[in-house]
Amino acid sequence: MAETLLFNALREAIDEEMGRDDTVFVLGEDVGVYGGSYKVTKDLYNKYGELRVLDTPIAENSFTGMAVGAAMTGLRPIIEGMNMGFLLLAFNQIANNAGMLRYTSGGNYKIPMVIRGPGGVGRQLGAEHSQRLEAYFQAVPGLKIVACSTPYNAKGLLKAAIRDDNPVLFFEHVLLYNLKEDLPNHEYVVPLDKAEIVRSGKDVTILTYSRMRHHVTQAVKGLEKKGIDPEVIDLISLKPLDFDTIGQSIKKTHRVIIVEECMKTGGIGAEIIASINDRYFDELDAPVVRLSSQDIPTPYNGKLETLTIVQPKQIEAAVENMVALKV
Amino acid sequence: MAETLLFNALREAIDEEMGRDDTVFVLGEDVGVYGGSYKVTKDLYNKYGELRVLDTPIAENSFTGMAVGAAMTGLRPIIEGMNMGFLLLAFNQIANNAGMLRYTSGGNYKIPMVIRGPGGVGRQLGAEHSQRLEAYFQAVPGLKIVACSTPYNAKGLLKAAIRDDNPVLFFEHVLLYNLKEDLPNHEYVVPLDKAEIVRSGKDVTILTYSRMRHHVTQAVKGLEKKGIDPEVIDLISLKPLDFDTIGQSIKKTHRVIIVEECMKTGGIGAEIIASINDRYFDELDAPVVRLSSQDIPTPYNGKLETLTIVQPKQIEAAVENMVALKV
Amino acid sequence: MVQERTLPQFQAPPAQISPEQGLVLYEDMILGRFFEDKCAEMYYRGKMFGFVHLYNGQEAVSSGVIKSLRSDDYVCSTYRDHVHALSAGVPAKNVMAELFGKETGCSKGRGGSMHLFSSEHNLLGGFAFIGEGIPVALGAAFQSRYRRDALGDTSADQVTACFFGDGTSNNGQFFECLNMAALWKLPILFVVENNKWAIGMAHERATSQPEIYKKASVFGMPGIEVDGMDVMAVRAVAQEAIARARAGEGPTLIECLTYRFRGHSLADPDELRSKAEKEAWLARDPIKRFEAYLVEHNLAEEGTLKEVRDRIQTTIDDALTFAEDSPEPSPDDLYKYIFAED
Amino acid sequence: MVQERTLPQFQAPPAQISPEQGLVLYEDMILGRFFEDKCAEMYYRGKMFGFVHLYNGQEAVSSGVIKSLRSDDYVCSTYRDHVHALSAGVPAKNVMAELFGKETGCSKGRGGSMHLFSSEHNLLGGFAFIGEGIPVALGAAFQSRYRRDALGDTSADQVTACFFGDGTSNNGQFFECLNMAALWKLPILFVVENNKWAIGMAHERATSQPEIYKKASVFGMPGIEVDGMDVMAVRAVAQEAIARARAGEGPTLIECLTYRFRGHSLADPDELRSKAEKEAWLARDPIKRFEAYLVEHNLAEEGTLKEVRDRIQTTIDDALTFAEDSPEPSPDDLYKYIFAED
Ligand SMILES: Cc1ncc(C[n+]2csc(CCOP(=O)(O)OP(=O)(O)O)c2C)c(N)n1
Ligand SMILES: Cc1ncc(C[n+]2csc(CCOP(=O)(O)OP(=O)(O)O)c2C)c(N)n1
Ligand SMILES: [Mg+2]
Ligand SMILES: [Mg+2]
Repeated sequence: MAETLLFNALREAIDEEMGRDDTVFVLGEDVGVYGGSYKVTKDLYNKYGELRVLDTPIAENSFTGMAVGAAMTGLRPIIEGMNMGFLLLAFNQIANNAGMLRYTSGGNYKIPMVIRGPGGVGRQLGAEHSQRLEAYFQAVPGLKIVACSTPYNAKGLLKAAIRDDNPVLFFEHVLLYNLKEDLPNHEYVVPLDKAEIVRSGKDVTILTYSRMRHHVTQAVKGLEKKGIDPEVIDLISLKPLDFDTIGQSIKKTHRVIIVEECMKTGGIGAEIIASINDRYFDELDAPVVRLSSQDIPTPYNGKLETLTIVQPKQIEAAVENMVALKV
Repeated sequence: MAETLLFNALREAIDEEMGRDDTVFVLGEDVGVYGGSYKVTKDLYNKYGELRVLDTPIAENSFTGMAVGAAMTGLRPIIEGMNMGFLLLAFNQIANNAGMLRYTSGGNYKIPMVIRGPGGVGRQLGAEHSQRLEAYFQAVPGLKIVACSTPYNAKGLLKAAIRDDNPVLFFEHVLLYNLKEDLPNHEYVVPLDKAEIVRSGKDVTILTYSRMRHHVTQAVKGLEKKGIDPEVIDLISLKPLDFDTIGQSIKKTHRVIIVEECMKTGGIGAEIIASINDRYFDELDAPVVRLSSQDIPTPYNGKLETLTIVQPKQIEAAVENMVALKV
Repeated sequence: MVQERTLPQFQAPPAQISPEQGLVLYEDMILGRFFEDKCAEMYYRGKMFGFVHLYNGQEAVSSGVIKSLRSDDYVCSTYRDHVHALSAGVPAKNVMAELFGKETGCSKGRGGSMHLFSSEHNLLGGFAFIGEGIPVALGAAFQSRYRRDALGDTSADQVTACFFGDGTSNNGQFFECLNMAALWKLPILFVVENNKWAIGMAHERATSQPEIYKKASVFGMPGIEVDGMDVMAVRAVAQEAIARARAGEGPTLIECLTYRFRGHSLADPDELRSKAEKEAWLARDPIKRFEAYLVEHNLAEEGTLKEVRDRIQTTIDDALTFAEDSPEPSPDDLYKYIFAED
Repeated sequence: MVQERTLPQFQAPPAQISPEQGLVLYEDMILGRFFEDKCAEMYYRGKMFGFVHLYNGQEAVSSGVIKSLRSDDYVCSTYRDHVHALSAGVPAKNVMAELFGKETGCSKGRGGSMHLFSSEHNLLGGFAFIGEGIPVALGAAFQSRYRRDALGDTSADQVTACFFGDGTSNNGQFFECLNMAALWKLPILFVVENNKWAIGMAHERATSQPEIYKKASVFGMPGIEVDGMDVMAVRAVAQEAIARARAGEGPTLIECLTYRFRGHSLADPDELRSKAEKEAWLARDPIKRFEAYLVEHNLAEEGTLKEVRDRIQTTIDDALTFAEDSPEPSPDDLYKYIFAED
């Protein structure tokens, strides 16, 4: 076991996969000589050379399309979005080509590629650097969308994403890179499509992902003291959603709270509620509660920013409220 | 009253608004000399000249950003997306600048602009020309999203959108341009934020928009014969949703069916169901039924394409089924 | 109408080509022409749907470039892709079947006219959106270099030919990719088919500098202007660029001055191009011109050429029968091909 | 390190500038420098957050260009925008307050360092994403032409100055906008601040042709290279370009060779740039150089310059006090400014 920071866990995943399969390569802005803005590719340039750790010009749309072409012809690119928000400039390549080309080509090509990097609301980074693209991309067919949240799952999921033969949007969170955890010394892979039960419980199901998992964990401490026993599920896979795990939990608790960092309108939570409505309407004892970020561009001011995203206290209150209504 | 084709109704709206306010101008590919791919700007080039009906190079991201800059400095641009799908290339300008800039600038600038053009699934146009961008854009803060469906509302809504001081994404449907309707001779404007009650009824609320309104209308004919009395609401405003109108209907019928052309995952219907869950959970007698397109890129083959989008028969069956369960 | 650009002169010495090679080119151009004529017929008879963009008039470009490639090289096209696919070796019957949306189509009926693909023939697409194929082609070219220089596979000397139009050369992806291709010396040909129009937009109204080949200069890349109505000229230029690319000397931008003999798509009323302009270019029909060249230089006799035309007519007729008789995709397969595992 | 480009020589005759104008430039450069130094101090003392990109070293560009504009002209910047905002006339206290996220900030505390706006000063932004400001600037320039030529307002001769970096000149929006600006003869200056680096990416590693000003040529636009460490040189070039733009003669691309004296942002460890390179450029400090010029040509005495520095120091101190004392935005206003009506 070795105590590992999340960014290093990601680095290990990339390093191991590049060692294992020489068609795997990384491209993006400052991934090479600079070692990546958050050091996820540190020193890999020296180890693997300038073609396998390719520093690109600032041309997101074209280097993303280039990765699609490389994937179609047998390589396995990993794109680092220096900040995932910058990939808005590559929306067309991600949606039409990474996402849809396999289908439109009638199966002629597969597109094994990973698009990864930091998303989410950081600390006063301003609106454009505080995006939660999962909401914008979730409707695109053909994409898998994954969000990691701990060093352990970050490493195992990234390895799985690199091995997957499909395009995977892989979200890291700008405020989680320095999380620490003991990681196994042996190799492991975490499946992309399985939600993680963070805490088993019976009173209410809390569905969350990425950084909000940690806000939930904080809230749970307070709730436990009050004798409340929530089940916490980290979705991991934002598309497709793991409704085996989610459904089992709902059948047990009959109450759901979603805690997400994306904006409310058209967010991941919206799709979850709609899917629960489709599948488990009769299991619900109460409306699902949706705790999302405010529907606004993230303000720079620290206090407004804090108000914009869901805080542990709000989660605690929402759970308490829901449980109280049960009685 | 004059019988008017939908594309001409849009043309009249633009012509009238350009006549009324000389800061209004149109830009896009082939809007000028060619008169627009669907003839929505036919002859306006001759009437208003090359600056007010500006033919642009094929550079969606930049001409959209240019429109943002023009709007910030006092003009009122109308962008025609020759096909709305092409605006995926302008996603960054639409989201970060059209949508968010006013907020991020702390109110320094307003951005009165309309982005309009044909969306939706046409007849065997292939995946990329059959997009339903409303799902991709609904989470962007600061945008209004509107879908027109008849010559009457197309004209009145477009006039309202042009007069609105905010960025409006305005969806037309590629298969509705030749709809005919008698339009009033007097000037009129249709509010952007009001859903339209197409048919009053008591048994079930059908929420729909754009071309699916017409599929619903067809289904209703069959339903009426069977003595079923549905309420049909054309959402018109996809963001924000008009929950006054929707809510009143739910309180009356207690049953909701959504018929949409966008894909199921992360679509408009997902947000509607989530919002109904938030607001009217206790009013529902049954889970909301979501009839959406299949979650796939639109296949070219005509039969598969037909299977991909919701057909009137399916709507009829879903309503019948829902009403039957009531008994 | 603005002043027409003077087409660069090219005198092909007959020794440049063997009779066999001459017939390969001829057959390819005829195949392209007859195929497209059949598409037009089918469309107007209401048997083919969607947006259909024909290539008539531009055949010298597809044949001149693609027939100079090796079969393991890559081709990347646009929505005007039927003829590039044919030149790349995709059988006419599978292209025709695709246009009929059949399971036997090269994209299994899922793609249609603007989305032709064939991994077997290294045809990367069929891209319906302007410019989006350019980065994809760049990726294929990068892949060749990667295999050669990062993986040490000396046989990885494949070249990628990327086709697009004059209108597309105003799009950012064009410039971004010129830069990366030159920076990394990628084995790629950027082939601009300058047919003077982007739907209804005259090239001169869309660009501040109509000579597209010159844009290469500011990326440190050779840019060449060629008479796109002369297959021998295109071939000569392409061969040189391919040799450079294969030798690891990097990309070339080739601007082919050409013309489409039909409207932008079969739905385009084509009202803006002047009669005089159309006639001037029709007079340069690349097929007629090449026929004259072959006969004049004793590379082929008229009888042989007629045989080619007859054979190709049969190919097209067979392709049509094949397409019409082929099955539709099964409704059960609606969800097939979304993921690699399907 | 690759061979340094030779900076173009420029000998400014003293008569080019009056003592008053000289002091305006000097004051503006000092303001920029002192402001940024204060930001660094505040950031390292943990009083300022987010990504903060400083402008030290590049002052001659902002002052040389923006101080040559009229107050009704437009300025468009990037995330490295503090000094452009100051040159454009946004009071230091409102910029500082913005960096503290206060309600009195020029963007009401909503924007922060990378999103400075001031409609009052025709500052269009503050754009955090690479290249996205270029089209917006183009829109402002289009607007001027529209008012003049479509609406017949002869007073509408405003010019727009658009700033961005070397790294950004590889982005598609740069090229797309050069084309449209030249095509429509828009009154705009594209000012590239080539500081040799895009974060950790050396310019030569990102572009196949490092001389950015040359790229103008293929758009039929004048492109000019200027010593970006010499405010007189920048000013001369800017004045000419502004005059051309104002006269309706179209855009100019100006490449200013310059250098940032600090890391990319205050979070950047700045480990990649060599000591030798940094020293060579520090020796060209545009402020020191301009001081020498002013004194040498008897345009100002050292004492006057010191007075300016003292006065600006006070301005900065006041700005800081103002920023610190200003109120935070009210939580009740969280939803304000989303729509025009709010
Ligand atoms: C991103 C995008 N924008 C616009 C279009 C619509 N469109 C299709 S073809 C075309 C003109 C292209 O002209 P050119 O590049 O010269 O190629 P040509 O059709 O002449 O072969 C346009 C604007 C598109 N398909 N994709
Ligand atoms: C679209 C986009 N991609 C990437 C970034 C991250 N980024 C911020 S600054 C920068 C380098 C820009 O370099 P240059 O244009 O030379 O300007 P400089 O910072 O040197 O002033 C990068 C890559 C961004 N902000 N936006
Ligand atoms: Mg063309
Ligand atoms: Mg730079």
